Amino acid sequence: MLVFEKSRPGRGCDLLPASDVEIYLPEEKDKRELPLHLPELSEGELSRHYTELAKKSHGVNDGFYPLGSCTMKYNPKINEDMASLPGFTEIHPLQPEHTVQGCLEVIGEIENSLCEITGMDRMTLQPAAGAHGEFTGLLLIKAYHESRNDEKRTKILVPDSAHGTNPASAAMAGYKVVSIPSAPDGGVDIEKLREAAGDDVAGLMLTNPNTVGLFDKNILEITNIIHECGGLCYYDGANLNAVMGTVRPGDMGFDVIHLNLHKTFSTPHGGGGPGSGPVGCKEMLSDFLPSYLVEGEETLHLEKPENSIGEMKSFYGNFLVVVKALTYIKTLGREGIPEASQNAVLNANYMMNKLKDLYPMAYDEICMHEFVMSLADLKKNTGISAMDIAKGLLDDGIHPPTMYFPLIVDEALMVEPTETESKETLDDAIAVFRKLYELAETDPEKLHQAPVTTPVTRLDEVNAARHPHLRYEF
Amino acid sequence: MLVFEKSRPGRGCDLLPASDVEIYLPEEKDKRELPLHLPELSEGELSRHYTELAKKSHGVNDGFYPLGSCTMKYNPKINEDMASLPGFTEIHPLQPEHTVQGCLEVIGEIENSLCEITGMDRMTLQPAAGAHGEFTGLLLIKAYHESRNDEKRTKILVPDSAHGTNPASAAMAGYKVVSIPSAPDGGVDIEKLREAAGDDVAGLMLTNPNTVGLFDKNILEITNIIHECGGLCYYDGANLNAVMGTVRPGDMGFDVIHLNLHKTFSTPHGGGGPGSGPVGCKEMLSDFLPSYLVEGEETLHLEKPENSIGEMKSFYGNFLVVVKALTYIKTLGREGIPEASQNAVLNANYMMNKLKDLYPMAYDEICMHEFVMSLADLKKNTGISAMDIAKGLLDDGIHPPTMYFPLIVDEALMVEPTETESKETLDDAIAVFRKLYELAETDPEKLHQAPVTTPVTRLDEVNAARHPHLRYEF
Amino acid sequence: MGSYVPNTLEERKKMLQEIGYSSIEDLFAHIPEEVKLKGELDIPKGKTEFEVRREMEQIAEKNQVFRTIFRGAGAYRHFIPAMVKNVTSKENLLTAYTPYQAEISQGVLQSIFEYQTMICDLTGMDVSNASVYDGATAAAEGVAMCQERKRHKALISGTVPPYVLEVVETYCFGNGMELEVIPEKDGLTDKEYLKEHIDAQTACVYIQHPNYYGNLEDAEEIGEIVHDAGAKYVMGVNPISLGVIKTPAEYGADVAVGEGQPLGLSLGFGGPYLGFMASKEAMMRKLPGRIVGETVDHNGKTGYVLTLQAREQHIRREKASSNICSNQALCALAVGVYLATMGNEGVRQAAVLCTSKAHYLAEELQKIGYKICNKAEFFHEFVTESAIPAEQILKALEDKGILGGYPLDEHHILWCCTEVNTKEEMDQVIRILKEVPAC
Amino acid sequence: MGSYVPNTLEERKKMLQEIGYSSIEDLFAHIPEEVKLKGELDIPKGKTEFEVRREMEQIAEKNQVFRTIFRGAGAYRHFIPAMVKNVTSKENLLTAYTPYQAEISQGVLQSIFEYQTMICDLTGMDVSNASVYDGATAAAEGVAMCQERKRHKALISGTVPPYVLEVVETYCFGNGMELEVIPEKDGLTDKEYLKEHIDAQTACVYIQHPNYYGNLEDAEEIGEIVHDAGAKYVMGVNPISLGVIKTPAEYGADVAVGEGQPLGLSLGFGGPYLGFMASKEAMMRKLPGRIVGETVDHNGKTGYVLTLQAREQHIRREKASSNICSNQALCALAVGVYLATMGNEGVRQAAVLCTSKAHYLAEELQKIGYKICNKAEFFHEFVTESAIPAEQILKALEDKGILGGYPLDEHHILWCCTEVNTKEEMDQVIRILKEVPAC
Repeated sequence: MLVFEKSRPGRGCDLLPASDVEIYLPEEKDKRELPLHLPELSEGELSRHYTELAKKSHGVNDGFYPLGSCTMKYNPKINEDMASLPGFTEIHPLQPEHTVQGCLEVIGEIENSLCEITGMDRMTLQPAAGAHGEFTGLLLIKAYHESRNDEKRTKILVPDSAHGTNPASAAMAGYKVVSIPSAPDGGVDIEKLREAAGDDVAGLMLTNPNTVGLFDKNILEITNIIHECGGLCYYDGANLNAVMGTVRPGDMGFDVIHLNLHKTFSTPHGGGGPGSGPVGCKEMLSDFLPSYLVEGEETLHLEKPENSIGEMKSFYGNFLVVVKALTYIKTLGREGIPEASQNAVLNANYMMNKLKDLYPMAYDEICMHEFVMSLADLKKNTGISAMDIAKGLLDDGIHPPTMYFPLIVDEALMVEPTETESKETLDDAIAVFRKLYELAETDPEKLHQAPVTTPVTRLDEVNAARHPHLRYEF
Repeated sequence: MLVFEKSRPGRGCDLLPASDVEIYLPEEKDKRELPLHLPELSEGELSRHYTELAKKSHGVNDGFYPLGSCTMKYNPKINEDMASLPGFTEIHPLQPEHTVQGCLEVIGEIENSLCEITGMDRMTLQPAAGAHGEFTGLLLIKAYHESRNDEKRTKILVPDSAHGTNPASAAMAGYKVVSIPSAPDGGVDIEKLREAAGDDVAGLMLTNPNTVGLFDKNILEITNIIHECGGLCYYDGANLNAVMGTVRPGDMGFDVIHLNLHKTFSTPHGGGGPGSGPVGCKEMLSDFLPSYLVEGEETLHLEKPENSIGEMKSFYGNFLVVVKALTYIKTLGREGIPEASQNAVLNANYMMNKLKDLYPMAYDEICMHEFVMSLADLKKNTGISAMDIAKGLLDDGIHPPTMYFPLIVDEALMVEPTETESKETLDDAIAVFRKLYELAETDPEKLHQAPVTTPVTRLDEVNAARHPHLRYEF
Repeated sequence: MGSYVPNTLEERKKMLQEIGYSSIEDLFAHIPEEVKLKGELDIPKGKTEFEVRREMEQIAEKNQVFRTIFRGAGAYRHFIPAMVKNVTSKENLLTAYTPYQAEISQGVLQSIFEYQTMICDLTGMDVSNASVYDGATAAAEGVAMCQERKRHKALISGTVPPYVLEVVETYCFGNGMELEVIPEKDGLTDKEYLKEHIDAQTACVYIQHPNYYGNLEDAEEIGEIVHDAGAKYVMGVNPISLGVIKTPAEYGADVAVGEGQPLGLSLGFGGPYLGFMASKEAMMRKLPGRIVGETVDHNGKTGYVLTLQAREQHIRREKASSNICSNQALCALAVGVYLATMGNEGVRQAAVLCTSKAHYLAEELQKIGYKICNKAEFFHEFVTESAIPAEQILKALEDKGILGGYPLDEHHILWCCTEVNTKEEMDQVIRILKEVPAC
Repeated sequence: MGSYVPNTLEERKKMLQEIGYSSIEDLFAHIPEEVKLKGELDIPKGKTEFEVRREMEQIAEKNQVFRTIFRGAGAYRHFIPAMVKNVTSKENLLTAYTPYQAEISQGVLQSIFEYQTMICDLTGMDVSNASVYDGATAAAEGVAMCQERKRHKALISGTVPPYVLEVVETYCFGNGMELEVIPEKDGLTDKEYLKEHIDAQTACVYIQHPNYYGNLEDAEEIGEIVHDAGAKYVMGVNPISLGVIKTPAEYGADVAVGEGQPLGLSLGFGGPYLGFMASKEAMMRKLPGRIVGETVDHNGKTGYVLTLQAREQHIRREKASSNICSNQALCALAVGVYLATMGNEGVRQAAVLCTSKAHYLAEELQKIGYKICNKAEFFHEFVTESAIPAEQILKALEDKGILGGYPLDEHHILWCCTEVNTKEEMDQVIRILKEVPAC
C-alpha cells in the first residue's frame, strides 16, 4: 500500500516548534494556493511503512548478487560509520578553506591513491556517477582538441560491445558515434578500428577487460592506433575491479578514465545511487579538469585549473561517497587492492568452469572478473530464455546476473561474482544454476512461472510503458 | 544455520593492529590451554548472517504487537539517536563528578518527572528491570521494618492474579508469600485481605489497574487495611500506562513502586532486555534507597542515602535506557503523558467492544489499557485453545496477546493494544480475530496447524526441556 | 591490512586446483607482460579497522563544525527528522542496485514512485523522474530537454547561482546549445532584456525562484513572455519555499527543477545531494533519467517497474535523451521520508519559519546599520551591504563559532536563515556585529 | 508537544461513539474521585523533536568525553567493531519482546543460542544462561544459586571489586545467606584465612580473576581448597582475559560469571551492561534466568525455544530460583556479534595487547618513580603508589584530556590499559607525569 493510501488528515509528527519571531508571509501574489497532499501519518505508522518497503527490497546484504558489470561487492560497515561523522556531514561546502582542511585532505588523499592505482596524473572527484564521468572525460577530450584548434575531430569510436552509456555520453558531448564491431574473440576488431581511425576521430572509448569479461590482448596496439591518428583514449572504469595492481589504464595507453567508486571501491549503490564517478587524466589534460583540485602541502586549498571545462555539478562531487571509498582504500591498501582484484578474477573463473559443461560460454577462455554465457541454444531447445533462468534464480534468493548484455551475445547472462563471495556461496549458486538448467529441460513451464516466492510475480512492463502511470492520483 | 556452521578456519576480519609495545604473555601456569572455537567469518558473511537473523524476528516495527502486560508501544527514533550521542556512550562511570554533569542531569531530571507522575518523593534509577525493581522495593520495605526493630513481619501479601515476579521477588527478599484470592469482579477480595492483614505482614504487592485490566475501586480501602496493620504497600508499575495523569500510585496509598521504562516509557525491549526498573518511594523510605541519588542545584553530585540498602547492581542503572526514557518524557511532557494513557485505554476499550460479541470477556466492563478474554467455551466447543488462536494470528502478521495469564482466567488471552496503534490497525486486527473465531468453528484442524507462514512451525517445547540442548557442540 | 575476501589462501588454492590452475598468476598470464605493473602500487599499506577509524576520525576533526550557520547560497542546513537516517540505513535499501529485477525490488521502486508523486505534488507538475545528480545538473538537463530541431538557444537569467550557470554552460559546451545570459537588474531578471532577446530560436528560458539573492522574480510575467515567444519555461525552485510560495505550475512553468538537498539531506560538504525534475505531461517523454511506473503482475497485483526506458541510453545508446544512468535513489528515499514525516503541516511550517526568521534577521541587521539590498520580496536569503569589510564581519562571527553569510564581494554578504536558526542565535549575531568596528 | 498517538481527535471521538461513549472521561469515570489527580502533572510541557534534540545534545555536551582513558575498575573502553552497532540497530531485533512466540522469534532465539555457545566456549563451562543484568548481579546470582539446605554461608574474597561485594551483600540481605569476607593479603585472597574459615556450612567461595587490583589469584589452589570442603567454587572472570588466561573451567570452577561489557558494549556511564553466567552441567537447573534450547518443529526442522522454564518465576512463582525475568538480550546480541567478528584470533589478540600495554605502562611508570604494588602476575590493571597525591596526578592528566587511573586512596591509583591505548598515549602520560612536582 502506498504511503498516501495510509495517510489520514490531521495525523503527523511533531517536529518543529512555533516561531520565536514574528510570522512573515509572502505577498498574496506569490502565495501558494495549490493544496498540498503530502502524507499525514504518525511516526509509528511511517516506521512500519518503511520497514515494509525494506522487506520488499533485496540488497547485497541479503544474498549473492552476481550482477555483471555492476560489481556488487560487500559494503563494509566502517565505511558507513565514517561517512556519518558530524565532522563530514555537517560541513557547509562554502565554508572558509581553513575550516575544511579535513575535507580537502580526503579529496587530496583519494586523488593520490586513485591516480596511482590507475596510472593517471590528476583526478577530479566532481562527477557524480559513471555516466557523468564519461561525459566529463569526453569534454576533456573536446577541450583538448579545441585548445589545439583541431576542430575537425567530430567522431568518437565506440565498440559495439560497449556499455550503452558510452555512445550516449559521446552524443551528449556533441560527438558523432562510430560503432566498431567486435572481432570473433570478443575483442576490438583491429582492422575495423584501423579503418575508422582518421583525423576526424576525437577519441576511442574502451573498457578493458571488456564487457564480455576478456582482457583485450591487443590493447597497446589499439591505443597506439588511436594516438597515431591524433585521437585520445578513454577508459571506461566499470571493469577496473578485474585488474587493480596488475594493469593500470595509464600504462595501457589511456589518456582519460572514469572510475565507479560505487562499484570498484565498495560504496553501496543505494538502489540506484548516489554513486561517484571520478575522472582521471594524464598531465596534458589536467589543465582542463572541471571544478577544483586540492593543492598545497601543509595548508590545503582548492584551485581551479586554468583552462577548466567548468563545473559538472555543484560543489565537489558526492563527497560523503568519496569518504566511504577512501575508508575502503585505507583499509585494503597496497596489498589488499590487488588481492581484491585477484580474487574477483578467481571467483569468476571458478564459477565459469563449474558451469561451462552445461551453460555454453560466449567465449570459452580465461575470463577476468566476469563471464558471459549464451542461452541461445537452451532457448531454441526448451523455450527457456535468459530471462526465465534469471527469474528462476529469484526463488532461490539469488539476484540474477545482468540479462541481455552485452548486445553482441545472444540470450546473454553476464555473471560477476566479485571477490567478497565465499566458495560456499559460489558452490550454492552453481548448484542452483545447474538445477535450473535441469528444470528447463524437464519442466520448462514451471520456470516460465518463476518467480513465485517474491512479493509480486513478473510484472507487465509493456503495459507500464504503454499507459504510463507515474504517480499516485489524489 | 548457526554462525558456527558457517565458520571456516582462517577466515576473519582485520580489526586490531600489531602491538606497538613489547609482547607480554602470562606465565605458563596461567596460560589458557583450552582451544577457542569462536566463529571465523569474513565481515560480509557475518553481515548476511545477522541480516538473516533479523529477518526471522518480529518487532513492534514489523506489525501490531498487542502483548498484554508488556506495553509494546512504538519506540521513537529520536530516543535511539539521543542514546547514541558520544557525550553519553563514551562516559566512564567512574569519571570525576565535574566531568559527568550531563549524566547527572539526566538522572536528576528523570527522577523529578517520574516522581511527579507517580506521586513519589524520591526514586532510584539503579534497578535494571521490573523484577529487579520489585526486589529492590521489597528490600526497602525490609530495611524499613528492620530499622524500626519490627522483626516479626515475615509475610508479603500477593493477589493470586499477580505477575509471577511478585511472589518470586518476595521470596528473594526472604519473605513468606501469602496469596490473596481475587473477588469475582477480579479485584482484591477485601474480606480475605482483612483476614490476612496482621502484625506479621510486611507489605502488600499490587498492581492497579490489575492484571485483568480493571481498576480496583477499593484501592484506598485496600491500602488502608495494609497501613493499619503496619504494613507497606508496593505498587507494581507494569500497568502504569493506563493511568498516567489520571491517578498516581502515591495518591492511592502506595509507599513504594517500580516502573518499567521499557514498557511505559517507550524504550525498546531488545528481544528481552535491557530494560530499566526505577524504584520510587515515599519520603520515609528514601533513606534506604540503594546506590546514589543526584543532589545539588548548580553543581550536581551523587550522594548515597545514609541507611542505604546498598548496591543493587554496579554503577547507576541502565543509563542509556534512561536517556531514551527521558527523551520520551521531554517529548510528551505535561499534556502528552496523560494523552498516551487516555488513548491506551480508548484503544483497549474499542477493541474489547468490537470483539466481545464473539470472544467472551473475563470481565465485561470498562477495561483500562488491556483486557482479558477467556476462550474456555471455545475450547470446549471446538477444541481450539487460546494457544491455537494465538498461533493463527501469526499467519496474519500479528503478534499474539499474552497467553494463559492471568492464571485466574481459564484459556486467557490478554490484549494490550497500546496508544500508538491507529484505528485501522485495530480494525484490521479485530477482523483477523473474528476470522479466526469463524475458522475455529468451521475448520479447527487448519487452526491446529497454524502457523504455516513462519520460518518454523510450532516447536516441540516439551522435548526441548526434556533433553536440553543448550549450546552448539563443536 | 584489511581484507573483505572470505576465502583463505588454502581455499583459494583449492579452488584454483579444482579448475585446473596452480596459481592466481595463471589467470593473469594471458595479459601481455608489457602492460603489467612492475612491482607494487605506491599507496600506503592496508590498515585494520581500528587504525582506519582513528585516522578518519582525526581527518574529520580537522574540519570545523559550526554550531550555528547563516550561510546558504545553494546548500542549506535544515532540521532533519530522525526517521530519515533510520530509513536510509536499512541495508536492504542501502545495498541494492538499480531495481532491474522488479520482483525483488518493490521496496525501492515503490519508494521512488512515492517520491515522484511527492515531487509532483510539491511543484504542481504532472510528471517527475526518479531524480538526477543535483540541482545544478537538473537545471542543465532541464534546459537540454527543451532543445528542439529549430530551437537550440537557451536564455538563462543572471540571477541564478553562479555554479548553476556554470554547469549549464558546461552541458551546453557539450551538446552545442547556444547559451545567453539575461542580465540581472536590481537583483532580478531583466525582463526588458528578455523581451528583446527571446526569439524563434529560443528553446527555453531558465530562471531560479527564489533567485540567488533570495528574491522572488516576477515569475508569472516572465512565463508569459516566454510562452508568447513559443519557448519553454524552465524554473529552478527551492523546494522548501514551496511550502508557502506559489508552485512553478502556478507560475506557468513547463519544467520545474531544483536542488533537493534542503529536503532531509545533510550538508556533507556538497554531496551527495539530489536534483529533482518535473514537467508537464506533454514533455513526459523528454524527461531524462529513470522513471518508475505502476503496473500489475501476472496475478493482477499492483507493482512498480522502471518504465519509459525507450528514452534511455541502454536501449537507445547515442540517441538517448541523456546519458544519465544512475539516479540518486537513496537520496530520493531520504527526500520521500522527509516529506512524509514532515507532512503538509511540517513543510508549510518550515517554509514559514525560514522566511519569518530571515525577515527578522534582515530587520535587526538593518537596525544596526546594514543596508538590505533586496528590493523585491525575498524568501529566506537576502543580501546586505556594509562599509565594514565582509571578511571582518565574518571573522568576528567565526570567532564565536558562527558561520555567517556568504561573502559575495568585499562589502556584500548573502545571508540565509532556516527554521533551525533561533531568535537567540540571531540576537547573538547582532550583539557580535555591534562590536565590529566600522574599519 | 510531541505525540505518538496516531488517531486524531475526530477519530478518537468516532471510536468512542462507536462503542457507546461520548468522551474519554467516560472511560475513567469508574475510578473513585478521591484518588484522581486534580489538575495537571507538574512536569515541563512537551516539546517537538527539534527542541528535544537540542536539549538532549546540550545535556550530553556537559559531559567530558575523554579521548584517552586509563581507567577500568569494572568498566572498560575497548575497541568495538562497526558490525556491533550495525546489528543491534536492526529494528526487528531491537523492538522485539522476550521471544515467547518462538515461531516469529527465531532470530532472537538463535542469537541467544549462539551467545550461550560462545560464553561456554570462552569460559570452558558446559551451560550458559541468556545473560543477566551485569557482572555484579551475576556474581550475586552465582552465589545465590549455590545455596543448599545445609549450606547457606558464602565466602567472598576481599579482592573483588567493592561494588561487586556490595551487590552480593544486598542480595544476601534479601535471601538471608550468611556472608563472610576473606581478607586481602598482598593484593590476593588470603588462602590461609580461607582454609581456616571454610566449613560444612559453606555453600560457595567467590573470587574474581583477575581481581580488583589486576592480580591473578592462585585460582587453582583456591579451587582445591573449596572443593575439599565440599563447597562450590564460583569465579568472576574478565572475559577479555580469557583470550590468554586460563578459563574458570581449567581452574576448576563450578560456576563462572562476569561482566560482559568489555565484549562490545560502550561505557555508557555504567549501563546497560551484561552479566554472563555459566556452570558445569550438574548445576544446569540451578542457573537462574532465561535459557534457550534447540528443538525441532512439527516438520522436523531445527528451531530454538526458551526452555527449562520450570525454574522460572512465571511458572514457579515464589519457588523460582530467581525472580529474574528479562535478560539483557540486546546486549547478548552485541556480545555475540563482537565475539563472532573478533573471532579466535581477535579475542586472543585483544587479550595479548591489553596485558602487553599494561606491562609497558607499569614499567614506564616505575622508571619515573612510581611504585608498582602488584606482587603477583597482573593482567591489564595494576596499582601504583606514589608520594605525589593521586588527585594531583590525575588533575595533570585531565588537563590534557586524559582520564588517568582510578584513585583507590590518597596515594594509590588503579591503572588500566586496553588494546585501544597506544604507545604514544602512554608515552604522553609519562611525559606529563614527569612534570608533576612531588608535592
